[in-house]
Amino acid sequence: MKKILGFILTIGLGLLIIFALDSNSSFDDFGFANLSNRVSSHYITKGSNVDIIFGETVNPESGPANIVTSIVVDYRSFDTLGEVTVLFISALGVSLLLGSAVTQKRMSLDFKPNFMLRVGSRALFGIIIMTGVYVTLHGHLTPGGGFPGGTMIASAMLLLYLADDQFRAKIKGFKILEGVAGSLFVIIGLLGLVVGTYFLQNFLPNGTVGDLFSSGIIPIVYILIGLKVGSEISGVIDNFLTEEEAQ
Amino acid sequence: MIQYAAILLMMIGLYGLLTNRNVIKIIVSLNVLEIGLNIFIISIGFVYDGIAPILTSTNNSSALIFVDPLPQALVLTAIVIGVGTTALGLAIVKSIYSKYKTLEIDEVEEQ
Amino acid sequence: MSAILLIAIPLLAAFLSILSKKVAPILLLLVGAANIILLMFMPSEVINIGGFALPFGINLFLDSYARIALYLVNGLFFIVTLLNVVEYKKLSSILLVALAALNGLLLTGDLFNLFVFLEIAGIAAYLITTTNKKPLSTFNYLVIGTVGSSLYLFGLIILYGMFGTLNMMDMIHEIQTAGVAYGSLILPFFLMFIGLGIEAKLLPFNAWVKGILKHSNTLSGPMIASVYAAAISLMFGRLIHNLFAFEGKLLTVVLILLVAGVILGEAMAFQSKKAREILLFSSISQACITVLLFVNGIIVWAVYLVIANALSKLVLYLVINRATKETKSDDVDDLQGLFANNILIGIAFTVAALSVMGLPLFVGFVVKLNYLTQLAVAGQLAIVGLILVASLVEGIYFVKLLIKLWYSKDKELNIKFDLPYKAVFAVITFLILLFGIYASPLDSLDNDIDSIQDQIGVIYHG
Amino acid sequence: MTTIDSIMLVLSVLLLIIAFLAVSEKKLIKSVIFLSALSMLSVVAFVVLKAPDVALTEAVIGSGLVTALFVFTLLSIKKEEAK
Repeated sequence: MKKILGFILTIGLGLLIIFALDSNSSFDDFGFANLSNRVSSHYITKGSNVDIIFGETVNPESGPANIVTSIVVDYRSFDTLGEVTVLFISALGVSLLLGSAVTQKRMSLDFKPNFMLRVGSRALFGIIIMTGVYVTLHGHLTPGGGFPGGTMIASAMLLLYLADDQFRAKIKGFKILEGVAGSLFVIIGLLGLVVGTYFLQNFLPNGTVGDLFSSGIIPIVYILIGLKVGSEISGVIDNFLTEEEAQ
Repeated sequence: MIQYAAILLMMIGLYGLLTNRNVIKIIVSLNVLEIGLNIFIISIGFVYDGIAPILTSTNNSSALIFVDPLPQALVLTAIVIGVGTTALGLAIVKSIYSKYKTLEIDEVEEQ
Repeated sequence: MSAILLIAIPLLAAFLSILSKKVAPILLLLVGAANIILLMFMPSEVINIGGFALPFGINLFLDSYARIALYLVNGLFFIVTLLNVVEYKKLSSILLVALAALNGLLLTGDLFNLFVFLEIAGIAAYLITTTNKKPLSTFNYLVIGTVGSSLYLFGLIILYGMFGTLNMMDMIHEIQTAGVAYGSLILPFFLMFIGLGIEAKLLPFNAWVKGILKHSNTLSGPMIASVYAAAISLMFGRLIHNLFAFEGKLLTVVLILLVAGVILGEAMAFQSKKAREILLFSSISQACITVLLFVNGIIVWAVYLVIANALSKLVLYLVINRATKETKSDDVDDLQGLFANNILIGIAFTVAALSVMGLPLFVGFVVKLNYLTQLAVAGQLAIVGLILVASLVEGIYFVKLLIKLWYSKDKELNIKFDLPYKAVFAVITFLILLFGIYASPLDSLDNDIDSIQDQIGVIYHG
Repeated sequence: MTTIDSIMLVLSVLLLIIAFLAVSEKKLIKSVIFLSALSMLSVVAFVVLKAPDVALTEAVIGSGLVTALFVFTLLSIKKEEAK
């Protein structure tokens, strides 16, 4: 009874919101977003009146051919710093909550991995890592970037964890990588303040739109993010797959 | 179309939060709410006949209509924040279980 | 000296601090002190990040309002960490991130960036409350906090769909110039109000507070009830004053919610027998009064109310939580006679409590007198009456609490407070008394708190 | 009704059904699997809405990592229960 009431209530609320949005004349209808009224039009044209042509335009306001990347790591890079911090602090919290016991061992998964699985997973490990690195490196040209790339690297670690009951990565090394990559991100930001005038300013030349070596600090930042996210999530996975030593 | 579904998806997540008393189910409901919100944010920027906001050798910045890239950037942030809270929530669930040996909120007496 | 350093330095220190566990607490204290000192050398300005023109990049906004808030939050944060750093070494990195996030909340001029900082501050708060060893209340806090920030984001995205911008100043400018009927703004504003109201402990949405503060310790109690409460109220106040500008039906609904919050909070505190519960319900009703003042546009006195409350709550929570650490129970009866052997602590506690009640000689009185006068001038006589009744109830239970803590019939409690505690209490008591007696600097500061509105004028109209 | 409209209609209905199943399913592991399916469907929705970046991220993080974390949590709880 309580459930039915709750269902009717929440769905009613949803319908109310839908009607309110429908009757709101300044809220763009679905599928007819008016980009010229939004700040996004600036992001697409990169603030210039001339056409940005892939492979030809040199040194636009923001380098990446992938406009989403140019927003994420250039126009709104401060948000991304915050995003990295969210992941950092939740990984820290997970290790505080789960990894604080003195003696820890791997959680056994209750099945015997056979030879094929062990060898196959090692082979796949390389392929997944390569995909992750590719996605990270090409974040400013194609869909992807540091966050999915880093998570792919971490899921390669996950594969090793799943395929081998005894496997444990060296978490200490991950911690160092995580700390160094995060610090470098902030230091690059501060470098912008010193070299240029603004925090997180893109102080390197943007190059030609569409080149792999283009858009200044953005690929560097994405590599750092990839390393940081990869090591953080590997740490989280390790924390979830270990348990206290049974007494 | 899909915008309305996204709002209703959020409401289903809210309904799950209100009616479920199991901590894992509550986190599942929270994730449903977040997925609904993410689809809603993306749907704000959708344009019929628009293309994905990536410049390629055939698409120049003025030649075609792109969909709005800004909501996509926001959702990227929202997804990562969501996974952060989910991981933390699950870690707390584990510590709830190791302390009280149950996942039902009603069976825990924390006074 | 750019205000970005207030966020960048704690973040850098947080990332570095995980490399060495020994250095982390030292870094925490150093950065906390450095922030306060650096703040003195920062000019008031709009800081663009990444070097993009205003609505396109993210900007920070340091005006005198943000400056007051930053001094308060950084100062209190430093005091709380100083007292707890030895005991909670493990949390050093988390506290550094929390500091960065709170500074970010107060500085940012971008509404989505605000959401990001809200989440970081929230996650840091969940982790700080794990020291209570009550995982279920932390879990509740996490779920409710996440729903709150999701609602805020939902409202914000609707605003983006309407006005196509995320920058606070640009948004206010658009709303003023676009001539949109207020009716179509009700939904996004209400969603954002609820979302932030959850974080700011407004009554209908604060199911998390009870579990957290009831079991708090010397770190989590002052941190959540004083530092976080001050930061979030001040950030909320800025949004309410500049962006929401409630009117019409929405104003009525919001006012009813807030007044109900004040009364229910006091009533629940009146009923309670536990010291920490009394404090937490009292702080709920104080949070509601603060937001009420912001909604009515009494900015200056709302800010002073936040400051006075933050100082008093810091003392109250520190005393009670330090005492309950030894007695293991916060029943008022178990704490009887706490001050019989600790005269100085007793005086500090009494001054703080009387200041919250708003008796003469203390800063709380000056603040209360002024905001009630201004509310009366604004014609909100019903609210004035209700706040007076609430204050009366508050007076009764605080006096009851104080009497019990001062006098005991049979037993004597012997709890030693360390020197740092005593020093902190002495300083805060002195401040409360100073501003209570010598109130003219407060009066003359009236209307000195400039708002974003002026800045918008400068940017868009030259 | 154009093709994209009908795709979206089908997608919306599927999303709502799976979401409802995820929140109302009694068995925890099933609920988690439904959540994973919902996440996968939302990836399709992101692709339909022309957001490849988001689709990639959601596919890797949302439906891959989050599901793994859920399953690990359930696994360790089950092992502790068996003790």
